Amino acid sequence: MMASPVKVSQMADVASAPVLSIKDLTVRFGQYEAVKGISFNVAQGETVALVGESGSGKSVTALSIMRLLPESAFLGGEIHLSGQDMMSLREADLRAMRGGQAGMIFQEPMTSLNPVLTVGFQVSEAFRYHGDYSQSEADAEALRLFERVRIPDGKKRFGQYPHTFSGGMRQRIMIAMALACRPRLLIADEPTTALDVTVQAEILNLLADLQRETNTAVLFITHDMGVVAEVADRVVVMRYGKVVEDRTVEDLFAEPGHDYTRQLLSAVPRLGDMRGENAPRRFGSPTPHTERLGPGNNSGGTSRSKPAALSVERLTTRFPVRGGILGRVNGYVHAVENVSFTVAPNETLSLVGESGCGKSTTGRSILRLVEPTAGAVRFDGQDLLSTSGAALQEARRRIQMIFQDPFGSLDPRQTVGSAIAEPILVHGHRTGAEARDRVAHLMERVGLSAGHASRFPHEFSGGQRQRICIARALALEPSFIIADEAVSALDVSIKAQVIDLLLDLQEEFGLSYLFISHDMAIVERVSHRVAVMLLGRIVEIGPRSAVIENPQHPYTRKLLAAVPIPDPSLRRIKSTGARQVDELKSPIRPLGYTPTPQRFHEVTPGHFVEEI
Amino acid sequence: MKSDLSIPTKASPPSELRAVSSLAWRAFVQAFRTNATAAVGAVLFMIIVVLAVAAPWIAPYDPISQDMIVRMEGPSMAHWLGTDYFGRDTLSRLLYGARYSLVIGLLSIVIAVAVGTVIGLTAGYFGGRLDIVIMQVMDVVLAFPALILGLILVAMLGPTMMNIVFAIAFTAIPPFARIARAPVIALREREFVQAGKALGFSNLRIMFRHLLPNILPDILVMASLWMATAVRTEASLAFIGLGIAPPTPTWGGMVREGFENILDNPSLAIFPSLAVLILVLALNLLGDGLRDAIDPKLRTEP
Amino acid sequence: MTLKPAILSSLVLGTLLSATALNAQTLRVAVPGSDMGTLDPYRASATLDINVVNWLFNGLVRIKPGQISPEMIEPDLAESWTTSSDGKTWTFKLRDGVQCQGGYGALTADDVVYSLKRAANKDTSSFYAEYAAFDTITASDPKTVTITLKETVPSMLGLLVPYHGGNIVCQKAVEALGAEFARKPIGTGPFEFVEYRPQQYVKLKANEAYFRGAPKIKEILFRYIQSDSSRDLAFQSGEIDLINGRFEDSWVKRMAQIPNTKVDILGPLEIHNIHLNMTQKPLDDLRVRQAIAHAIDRDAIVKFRGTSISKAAESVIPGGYLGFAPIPLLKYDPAAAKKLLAEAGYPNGITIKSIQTTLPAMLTTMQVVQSQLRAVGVNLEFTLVDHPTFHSQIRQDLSQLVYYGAARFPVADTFLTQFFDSTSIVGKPSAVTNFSHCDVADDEIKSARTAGDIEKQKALWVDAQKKIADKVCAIPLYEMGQPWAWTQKLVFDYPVKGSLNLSPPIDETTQLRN
Amino acid sequence: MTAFIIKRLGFAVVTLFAVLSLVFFIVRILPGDPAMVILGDQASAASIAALRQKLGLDQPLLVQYLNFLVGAIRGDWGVSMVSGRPVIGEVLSVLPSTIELTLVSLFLGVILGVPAGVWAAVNRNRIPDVVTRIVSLLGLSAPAFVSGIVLLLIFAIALQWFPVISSGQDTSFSGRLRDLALPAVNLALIMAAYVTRVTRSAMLEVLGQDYVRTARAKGVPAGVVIWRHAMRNCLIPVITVIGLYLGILIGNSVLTEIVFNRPGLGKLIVGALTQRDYTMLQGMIVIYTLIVVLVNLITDLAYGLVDPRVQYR
Repeated sequence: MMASPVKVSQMADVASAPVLSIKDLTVRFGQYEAVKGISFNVAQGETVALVGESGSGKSVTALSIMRLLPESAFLGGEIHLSGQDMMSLREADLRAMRGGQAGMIFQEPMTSLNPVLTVGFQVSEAFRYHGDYSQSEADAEALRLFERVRIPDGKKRFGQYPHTFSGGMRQRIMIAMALACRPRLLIADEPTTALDVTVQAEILNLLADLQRETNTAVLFITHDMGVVAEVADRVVVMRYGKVVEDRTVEDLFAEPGHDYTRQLLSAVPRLGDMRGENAPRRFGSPTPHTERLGPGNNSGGTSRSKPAALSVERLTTRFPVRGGILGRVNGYVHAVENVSFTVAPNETLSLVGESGCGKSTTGRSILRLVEPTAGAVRFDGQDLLSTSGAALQEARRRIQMIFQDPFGSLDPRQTVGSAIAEPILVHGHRTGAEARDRVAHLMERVGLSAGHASRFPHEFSGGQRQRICIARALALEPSFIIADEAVSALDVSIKAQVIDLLLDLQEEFGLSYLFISHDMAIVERVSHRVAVMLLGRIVEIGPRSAVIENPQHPYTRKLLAAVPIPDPSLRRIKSTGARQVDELKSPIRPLGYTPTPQRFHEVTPGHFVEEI
Repeated sequence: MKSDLSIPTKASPPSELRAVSSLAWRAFVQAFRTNATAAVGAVLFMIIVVLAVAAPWIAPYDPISQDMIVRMEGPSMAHWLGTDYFGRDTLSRLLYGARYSLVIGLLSIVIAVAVGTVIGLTAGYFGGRLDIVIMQVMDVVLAFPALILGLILVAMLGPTMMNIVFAIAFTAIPPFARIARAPVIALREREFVQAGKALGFSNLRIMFRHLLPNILPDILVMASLWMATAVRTEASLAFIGLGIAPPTPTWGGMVREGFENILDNPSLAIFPSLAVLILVLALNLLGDGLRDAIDPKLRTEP
Repeated sequence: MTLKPAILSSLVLGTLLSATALNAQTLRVAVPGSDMGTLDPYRASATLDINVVNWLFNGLVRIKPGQISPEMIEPDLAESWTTSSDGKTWTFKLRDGVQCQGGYGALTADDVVYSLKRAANKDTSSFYAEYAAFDTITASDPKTVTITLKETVPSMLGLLVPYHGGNIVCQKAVEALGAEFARKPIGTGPFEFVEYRPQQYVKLKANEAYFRGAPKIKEILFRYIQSDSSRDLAFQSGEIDLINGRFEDSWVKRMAQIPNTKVDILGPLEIHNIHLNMTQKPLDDLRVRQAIAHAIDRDAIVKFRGTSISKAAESVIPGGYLGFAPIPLLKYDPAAAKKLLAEAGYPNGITIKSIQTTLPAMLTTMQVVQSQLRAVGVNLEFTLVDHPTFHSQIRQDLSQLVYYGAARFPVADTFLTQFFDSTSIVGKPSAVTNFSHCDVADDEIKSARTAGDIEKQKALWVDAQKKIADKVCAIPLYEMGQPWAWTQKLVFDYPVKGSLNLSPPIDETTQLRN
Repeated sequence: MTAFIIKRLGFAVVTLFAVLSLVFFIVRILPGDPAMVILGDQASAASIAALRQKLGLDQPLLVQYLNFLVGAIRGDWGVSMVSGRPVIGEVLSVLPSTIELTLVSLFLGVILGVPAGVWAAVNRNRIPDVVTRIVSLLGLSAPAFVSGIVLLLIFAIALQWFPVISSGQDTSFSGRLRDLALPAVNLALIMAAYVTRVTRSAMLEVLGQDYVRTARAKGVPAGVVIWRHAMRNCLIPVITVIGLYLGILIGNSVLTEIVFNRPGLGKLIVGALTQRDYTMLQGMIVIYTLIVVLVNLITDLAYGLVDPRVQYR
């Protein structure tokens, strides 16, 4: 069936040679040069982290190793995989290399598996085209792999489809697929970026275990310095298509050789950095309009003593689950269950938790973008849940929201100037000329050139787009901003800049923030207080230092423990053997389910923890 | 996949242009730049439009004057494409017919697009019961075979050009409602719609100012395809009984008349059929090019 | 892969091609139309329906097969008949040995009485009005039928030929079948009904017990083929033996070129007239009507329709009908037309609105008329409607100008009464098809009916035609017969000039040679 | 799933009711008169009026409507006003040939259109793409009656492979196949054109998906990637189009039926319309609505077959 030109015996000869060797690789798309002559090697058993921000060319490099780029890409230079010249191979021979000599894991577990084929089939298929396996043999091999990547109940799940698996499980399946034929190289392209932090830790553990077992070379592509510190032996830093640094991980973190690397490292918040401080702190990243403030403490103190800017009382949001002949409701998703908190003027409350915990729904319920089932949201002495019409629109003017995806939250068919001006005009506050002036002012304020007002969103980078969203939110002079994962999709250095901007604006305008995030390190940086959510409920809430330095709830502890620390000397990933794999429980409850009442006890003043 | 991977382009149209028109214009430019077939389509279509507009000056004969001496003749020097059943010059009738066929095609589709889009937009945006009711009504209309529905409408209203336009438009409304609804259902969950709500925009504003421009490309592409259907439907209506009143030359009517005499002089059916084919070809190439240009997934990217 | 594709496909095709083997004695007929309506002879009026009825039934008398003139009447079911001196009592002697098809027994005088009463009943017959003069119908014995009339009828025997109400049915069959009879007709004719497949065909088989002898053709497959081109192609490919064609010169010529084919135009002739509504402006002015008549070039229209199937009309009723005479009609003279229009006060021309059917054969003629009228400044504006709407709207008096083609029982009276007598004016309860509101010849038409003497009748009918033409109630255009083509394997025993039922007379003598 | 089907059929009843009411009034607003069709053009106005009374057409519309509804609920669709034959029987007698024609041309359209669309997508903007595009447009732009005659001229007259009259009496399998061939091909041309187009664009979209990259990264051969990994994902839009255009196909079948002399629903309904046969029209529309509802249902069920994520609700 298969006739690979790559003989195993040949490989023995090159065993001492690097598994992957890249020399002067260039990749061009038309006029645009994505990769500009890079070189590096990966040796057997070694884990090399390829680090860089969006547009640095790291993903293009990974795809060009497998020769998976579209035909419109022009490749130059040399790529040797197991001694084989990848540039000169024909398609049929390339197929033998793909999966056979190198396996690959991608970032998006949700889209990287074929939704209409069973996971078992997709894994066993890897065997079918590499070696003389019958279907039943391939299935048996695949099932063994399921155990190795620790998919519980593998036999049963073998015949199921990807959509029944969680993100972490899907990534395990991807790993199983990539490692099926014991490739000499594993390319992992941002394999944990889309995962929750606790799941990320599990996957990194798994990868480390498997690598130890098989002595595979790993090329680990990531933008996350914390992950780099956890997994890499050596680090290759890329920027604008070029390698700026190639060193061992210890050296790199101890003594970054390049300005860019230094900048990258300084932009990474480390959990625990803020020990002993109460107020948020800027990163001090250089942006044109914030330089005057310089790095340092955010002097703006909160005012817990004043009446709350926003108070949420027993907020509950449930979505009906329908079924049966008449589409009767036969259950509810308890997305937000009996959540109460207050946010003081000029204060930042962070809402943290993993995907599906209800933190975003909480934010949207406040603005009634989704209709809450019960509870009250008091803002300026008004219950937003019982107002409507003009009063609600006025409240929406005073409370603004910034969304995660800076591209998705801007209308792609509208110029950014028009996007910023639209709310001003709609709410009838100013004339056209005044609005234009205000747009120019706002754009300058968030660090954009006012001259770019006539451009469309896609002409801006992610960070710039998020600045536009911020400008738009500010246009209505709100006093309260809900930031829903507002920096999660941004590169580290950009992330730092945007956070600095948010902190500056808070100080300047006296804003209150509800900061929704899954990233503990960022949360530590920006918050005055922190609330941890699990399955629609708050399980722990209190001053930031109290919650992060003295976590009481087991879930909070687990969450904090899973955060990778960007310091290779503190590496925690060790051989753990078969670790327990647990998935988040579902918040779907049958009809008539009464949530168990929650009881909190106060650990220190203002620090409440759910009693278990 | 990070969207940052795409290459920023430096086109900045004047800010006075409204989003919609600038979008269409950009799509056109894109289509030309990225897609040679789209350019071919556009050129073909322009030629047809120019010929139609110029018909009174370039047509060699009066399209409705009959000459019983030269009935149903094949192509000759005097009549390049021959003459029809009444001795009328086929070429002249084709040239004039282009005007009517373009009007029938364009107008009926414009009506269908306008009504269908509003219906689909409303159903998709509000969802729930309203959606179910609206789409159920659309299903009711779809239950009639389009030709039969058209026939009933034309029989009821009389076969004037406007009525035929209306009948064709009516039969095309449900498909356009569906085409509009599908992307709206996906778009309404997008953050910019949520952002609009958070900014206190009215539903109407979100629907027409933000959603409409985003679904318009899909709709334009379908519209270019359906124009072909409209021209063909006119011919089919004529075939089973009701076309536009003679002596008005329409391509559909000519195909039908030619078909009557196909065994005596096949060219009478062939030439107008070819004209329809070329128009359809032009529109399809244009539509495909438009879509390929608009669809970011198909754009060349790293 | 051992079988080569070519071998495989030829095998498949071979089996396909050998599959059809048809009875050589089957006459395959194709007519334009989508489906059968009814085969109840008292309801059937559509051409497609009477075509079939033609081969199923007999009348008391018949017009000689192949002929259409009422002057060529000969016995059919009746052996002989006598008339009283006042012409009001008719006695018919039936022939022996006539059997109803399908085992419904011998035909008796009672069946004839039942049939004629049925034909004269407005609940069971579409043609009852024609039998209004019938007073009594009685059977004095199983072989004798007596009919008494309220008044004399112009062509009494014409009402008793197997056409419309003159067809004789078998009482037992009608009563046994009830409503089914319309789909399963039982008569005494040369062929009997076998099967009907909607939208496909009616199948008949030879009536072996036919009183004139068993037909030589054993089966008739009467197919409905709507598409003209497909029908012609089916004939061309030899799948059809006898075909009703298009009213087109080109059709006649094209069919004539197919080897071993006979093409003929069968009577009775249809006349195509333009009826002008004399009560509406501007057509109420005689000069305007004359102008329109002068504007029409009859010869050009005939040329357009084709000289092989049509000829210029010579009166307001079709040629060859009893009572027809060529009369002077207004000549084609555009100058005179313009002058008359100017005299009538319309120097800049007029616009006339007309409801037109989309039926191609009719529409194309009117397009020529439209173009001729345009030349003298008469703008004929069409309101195009489908055929049923056309029929309904012209009867509601909605069209200033009505183009209508018709063939009737070939006696002048029928045609004159239905189209030009004031009782038939559309809008009246007694309305038939007098679209022009013509009442100028009422007296002549009425007197002719009771004139008794045939010569006197004829004279009156000629006068009526002249008056109608003088006042331009209608402008005659052309006359046209039924175009048929058949393979030369089909052989008739007598010359075929036409048939009242518009289909060639297939009877016991007709053969299908191999 | 049973619940899903029952629910959908419930909706169908509502649709049916709406369609029927609509049709009832529309056909009666139409000018033209069944009584006149029945009596022919020599009938007097009086006898037409008499027949109208007998048919119940002289009653107020609302009364007629109520009578009709009562009958409809009892399952009594009445008899054809013109021919007097039972509506249901009439419809059922031609239904098989319509279904036969539609299914075969659907099948042909899919087996022609899907590979053509894949071929075009894989060779996007190259010669195969251009060729399939133009050929598929031929199918879209030629009215069915023109393409039908062209097929007849080539295959029935010039080559004599197939008969002109496609409703032969030959009931053997090969005879029926022979009868079906040309009409089915004629109708399939339109379906194939639509299917080609949608397959092309769906395939282009799917080929850009992450999971296709995953499959390639696994070393799966190109053919397997396309036919096993991409194809099933393509099928959803293809099925949608088939469902949407099946109605158009049935509507178009009238032209094909006329040209190829086949009995069928299309011819029947056009006939009923031109004869203003109200009862017949009503019966026909019921059948059409049921077909559309059924097609929609089957389409939705088919989604579940190709896409395991689909849940029936």
